[in-house]
Amino acid sequence: MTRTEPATTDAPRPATQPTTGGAGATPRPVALAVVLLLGLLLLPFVPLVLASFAQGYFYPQVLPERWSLRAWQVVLEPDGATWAALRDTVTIAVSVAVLSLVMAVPAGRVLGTRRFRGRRVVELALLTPVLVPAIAVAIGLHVVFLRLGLAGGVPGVILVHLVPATPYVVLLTAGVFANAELELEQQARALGASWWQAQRHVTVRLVAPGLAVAGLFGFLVSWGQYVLTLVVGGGRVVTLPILLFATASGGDTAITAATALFHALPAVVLLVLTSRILGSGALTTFGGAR
Amino acid sequence: MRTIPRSTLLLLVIAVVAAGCAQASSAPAAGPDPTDWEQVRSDAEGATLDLHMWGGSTEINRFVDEVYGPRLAELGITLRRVPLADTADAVNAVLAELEAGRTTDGAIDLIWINGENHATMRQAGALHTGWAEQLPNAALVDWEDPAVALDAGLPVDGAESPWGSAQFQFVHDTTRTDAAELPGSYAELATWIEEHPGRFTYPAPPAFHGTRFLTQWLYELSGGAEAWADGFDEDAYEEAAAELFAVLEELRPHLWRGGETYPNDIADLDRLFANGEVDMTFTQLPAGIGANVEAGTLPDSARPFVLDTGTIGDHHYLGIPVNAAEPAAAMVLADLVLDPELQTAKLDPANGWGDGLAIDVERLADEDRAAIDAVTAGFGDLALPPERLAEVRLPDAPPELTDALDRDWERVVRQQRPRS
Amino acid sequence: MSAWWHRHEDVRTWVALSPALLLVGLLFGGAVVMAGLRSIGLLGIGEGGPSLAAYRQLVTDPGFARSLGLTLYVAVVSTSLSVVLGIGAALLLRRLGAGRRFATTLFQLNLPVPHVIGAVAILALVGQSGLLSRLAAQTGLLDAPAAFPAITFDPWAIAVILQYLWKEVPFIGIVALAILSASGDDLEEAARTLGASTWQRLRHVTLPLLLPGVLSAAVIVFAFTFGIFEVPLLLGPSSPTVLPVLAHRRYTDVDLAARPEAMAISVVITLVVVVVVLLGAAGARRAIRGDAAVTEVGS
Amino acid sequence: MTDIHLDGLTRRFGDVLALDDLHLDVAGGSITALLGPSGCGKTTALKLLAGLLRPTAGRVRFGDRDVTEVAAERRGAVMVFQDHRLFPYLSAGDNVAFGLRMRGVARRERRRSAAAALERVGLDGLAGRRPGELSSGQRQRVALARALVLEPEVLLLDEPLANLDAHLRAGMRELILDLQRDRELTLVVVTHDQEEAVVLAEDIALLFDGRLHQHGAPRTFFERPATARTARFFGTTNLVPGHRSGTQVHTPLGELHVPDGAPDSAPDSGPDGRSGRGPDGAPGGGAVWVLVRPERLQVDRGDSDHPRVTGRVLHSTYLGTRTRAEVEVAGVRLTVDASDDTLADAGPGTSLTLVLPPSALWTVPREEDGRAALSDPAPAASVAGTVEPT
Repeated sequence: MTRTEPATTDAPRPATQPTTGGAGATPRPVALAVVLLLGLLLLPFVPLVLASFAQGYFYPQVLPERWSLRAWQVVLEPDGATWAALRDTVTIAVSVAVLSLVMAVPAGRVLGTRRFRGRRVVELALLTPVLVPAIAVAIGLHVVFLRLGLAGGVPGVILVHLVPATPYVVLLTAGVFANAELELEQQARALGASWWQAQRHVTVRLVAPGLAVAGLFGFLVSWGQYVLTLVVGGGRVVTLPILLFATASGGDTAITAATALFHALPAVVLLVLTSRILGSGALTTFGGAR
Repeated sequence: MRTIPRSTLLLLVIAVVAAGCAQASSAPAAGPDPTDWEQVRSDAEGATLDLHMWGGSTEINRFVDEVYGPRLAELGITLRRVPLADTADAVNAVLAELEAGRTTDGAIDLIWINGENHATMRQAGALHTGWAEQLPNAALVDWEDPAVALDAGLPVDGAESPWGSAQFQFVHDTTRTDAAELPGSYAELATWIEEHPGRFTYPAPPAFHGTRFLTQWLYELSGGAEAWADGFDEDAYEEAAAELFAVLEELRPHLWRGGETYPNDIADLDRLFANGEVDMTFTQLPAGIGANVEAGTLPDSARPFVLDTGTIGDHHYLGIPVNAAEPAAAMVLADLVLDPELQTAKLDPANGWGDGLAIDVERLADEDRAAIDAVTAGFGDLALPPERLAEVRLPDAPPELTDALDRDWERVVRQQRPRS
Repeated sequence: MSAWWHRHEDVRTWVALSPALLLVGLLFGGAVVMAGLRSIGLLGIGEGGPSLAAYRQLVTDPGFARSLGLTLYVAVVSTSLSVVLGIGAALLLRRLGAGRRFATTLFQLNLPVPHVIGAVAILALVGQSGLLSRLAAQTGLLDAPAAFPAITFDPWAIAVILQYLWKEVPFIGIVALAILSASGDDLEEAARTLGASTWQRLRHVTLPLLLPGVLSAAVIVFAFTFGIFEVPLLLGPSSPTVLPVLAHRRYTDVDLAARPEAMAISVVITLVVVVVVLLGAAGARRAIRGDAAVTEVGS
Repeated sequence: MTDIHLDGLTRRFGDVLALDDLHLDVAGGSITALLGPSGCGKTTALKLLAGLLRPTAGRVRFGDRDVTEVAAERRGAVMVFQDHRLFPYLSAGDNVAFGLRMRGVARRERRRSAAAALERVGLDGLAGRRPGELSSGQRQRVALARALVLEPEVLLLDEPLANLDAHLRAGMRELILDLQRDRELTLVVVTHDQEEAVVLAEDIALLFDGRLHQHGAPRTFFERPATARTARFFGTTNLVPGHRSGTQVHTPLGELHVPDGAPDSAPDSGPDGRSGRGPDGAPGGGAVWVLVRPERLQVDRGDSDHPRVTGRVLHSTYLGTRTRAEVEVAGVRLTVDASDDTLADAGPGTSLTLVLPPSALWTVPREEDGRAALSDPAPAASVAGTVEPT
């Protein structure tokens, strides 16, 4: 599939929408509808926050009758399960981001800048693992991983997270290279730079922000992964999603809610930071991080 | 798409072949010998012990980490507790390892296990046998007691060592259901359900509490637990099950959500109960619901009760997979948990758990017995008196029975198809 | 060596692609092939020879048919609603003047949040004793949890669909916003001066422009909603359940004989997704032929 | 034939005043160019005409009809954009037929009209192509056909020649002029290129910094610019500082006789008489620039009785169709062009005598700031803050 890339126009654009009346003018119904929309999307976080600060938060309490920090104390307990899970989750997610980038940079550069026979097939081959459900991959790979001694350990989980992460990072990287003005590399060579110098001083600087987003994407794919970790990790690799599921099966809603929020927060913070740095255009990529 | 590069196909073939070659062929190693306990202790030193256990209860998790962890550390063993959403996941993991030819150095050293999971692993030859009775502390266990020696009717054969005991109890809320109108038998429960439409449900089997709830009902319909004392009888089952599922079908519309859906596990049921969606839930802890009330997952006004016709009491165990990487360390922990001091700590809901004893009080020194009595005295009305529990205790059913119940329930209740 | 290397661009191309392709080929391809082989009784422990018993079992099992039906229903309904609401949300956000950037950031806040969390949150919101039910009780609208519509664990999987919408509407919306901000305003202006009314602009400019990108996004949404395991597990009906949950149930069934069936289900899941992806890719390619050509000629 | 009247048209974007109080009348059936450097407000003006922007103040009238509040789609003015804006998902033919489809014209009729329109712009046979399969020039012509097929009263072209190669530009220009001869439509063209404005338009409105600077026939801008800025924009390179008294101007080159540039002597000033002399073109005495175009300076052959000056050639350049020399006369640098061979021998250091025909001279006011001849007169407003859609 082709992602629609924003067309580049050199024409300066007005700061405001030419089709709307004036700068910053929003019709009231539109503003209300937007507030409603955002309210609905953010609403599910409300019971989580309430429950995480409550003790004995039973129907029909809307606001807790007994506020309590117990759940957060348990979740944030030093040397507790949450921090251990966070450490494992971050270790795995960072490894996945880095490794997938290492594989994605050469492949993405080729896909983004060259036309060759078999390109469509390669693109399709890369897209399929992104889309085929994790449960199918997990079940199929589990026995192979067991035989290779990779099941039940962090390396195996990293490897299996690479299956959905790498193709997406490759496709994103291809977009980054396709949009970068790599002709500047030739310009640098013409100005006397060696191949390595051209890479270092020109190419890297051109693609670095895009690659950072691609890597972040790989990070997020791994961050939320449940089934692959469950099956391949065999329960022994306890990432935050695994911990959250185990906690949810225990029925302590306060701790479940606090764990869920603890798990969601880093991803949301990363998103907001990135949107600050890169502008909202780059964020389409987050769509696949699930 | 028609031209898949031949190289891609080649890669797939390589992948499959590579996986096949890696298959190990060594036979399972014989386990350590617990009669030479010194040797076991020294083998265990420096090990990292992977204990796989249901991890849904923060309190139990914490108890394991904070009570056993330091004690094992003193013995040079690092405890790594692996939380499971379902014990079957671990059973399955061991079986998958064995299927893949991984007969040594497996991921799991010790599993918290009983009932069907025990039966499954035994059937597959996936547990070390013959070690449990040889543990030093095994002397404190009454191995003559069928409730210990038989796990769901299946002889334990030293393949698992008891950790604690439990007994099924119902829980009601005194603000909603008066103690006077509580049912004393399943027959009365059925009436109660009809009179309180939408206020009762049970976890869907094979969830532990759901299966046990139905097993007890089947007992009552088939003339009591004694009917199954000699093992599973196909015809007797057919007769009783026909009656049971007919009753369930009749009651279906009076269940929560019209019997269209059931809670996944006891945690779901507790939540429904706590929020007032249903009027009953269950517990397994002899020390009652003190820990739940403390954590705020059940209301203060909740109280346990049992049926006069009896509820099943059983033990839960620790088992060592045949391919465990650290069987010696596993034995050390299985022995440690039987230590009277630690058994007492586990019984006390103040420590977060409230689990029943696995050891025989008669075999204890006086001071240990006094400590236990002190804990029991402090249960209050959030637990039933031990005598009351003992009075109605029934043995667990043979695994064939629970298997058959699970299978039939799936078919008849869930899929609405006739029992085959 | 070096000269040879520089002369053969095709070799360099494939060498550059090989790490990623090897990974995908070995792991993903391996997974699919393994599942396929084991579904027909090869490579597992079993009665030996290859057999289609697992598939025969599936075909004759009405439970499987119902699961497949439920899974398709959930995926199709979630995808269609996500597309409609996502486009609507994008059109709405686009009309914002001041605060548009802020609103867009809030709009996509859910995107990186893992599905498990979404499921837990939706349950706490729309369960029969969830926050909405409690609000209804506090305001005197309802008097008991049972009076609140049962949309969790329900046969119509409404809570599951709600959870998908919660996550996928922003996804489709962001994709649509990206397309529109690239050329939407310009083309709509052009259409205006050619006499297109508001409605005609939506029908003849905005929607056709969105079609290829949103179609691609919709294929992604379909694949995800068809294949997610954790959300229906936490929110969905237990019988019939969706295929991924059924596959996992069979896979973790203590009866090892159920494993080929689990493999067969996962093969079915893979096939359905691949077919939908291919159809979607073909559709998107048709829809964007002009678009793709722009980049070709332009570059 | 639709006249267009712009009455005090003003548009702000936030703090930026993109178009400031534009008064302009465009005769029905004429071609008017809105000319100016980028950011001058010309495209804003065009979009206000098209109805794609609402004015902050002012009115737009088409004939007697006040269309200020009329939506773009009902205004009857079609705009052709600089960047074509073809619908990428439609073939060329369907692009052309788009407007007809919006009007509910039947498919068969649409096809026929679109084919005819494509033929008119020389693209017969390409109806089936997607925009991506067309060259830039072809796309521009499709965009034009797409507008023409609607037979609009008012056609608005935004930089119609800007993105085209030299040979395509000529063809496109011919096409536009041809269309204009055929139909009686009123054409407004936006351009930043004075040459383009001159060859296309009968009437030019020059905008600087959101304001109308000068309005008139193309000749005026070359021969009778109102200000030094206009002159410079139109490529007049010789600006000689001087002081006027009556018809005499005192310059470093000597006393020159320059007829007073009173409104009546400036041919074809704007219809409303506002801009004949530009905003600061007060007639009478004071500091002035004397303007003379390089091609109007003649090398003295001794057969003229016009004033002459002698200087030293700094250097000369052969430019193919003409030769250009830089000559220093009394401390002033003059540029002179000759299309014949009179400059052929003018090597550096050569002495050269130039004739200044009075008809070639023109004065514009000069602010008393003593700037060097070629420096830019102080702009009327700061350009920096101007934001303008192009």
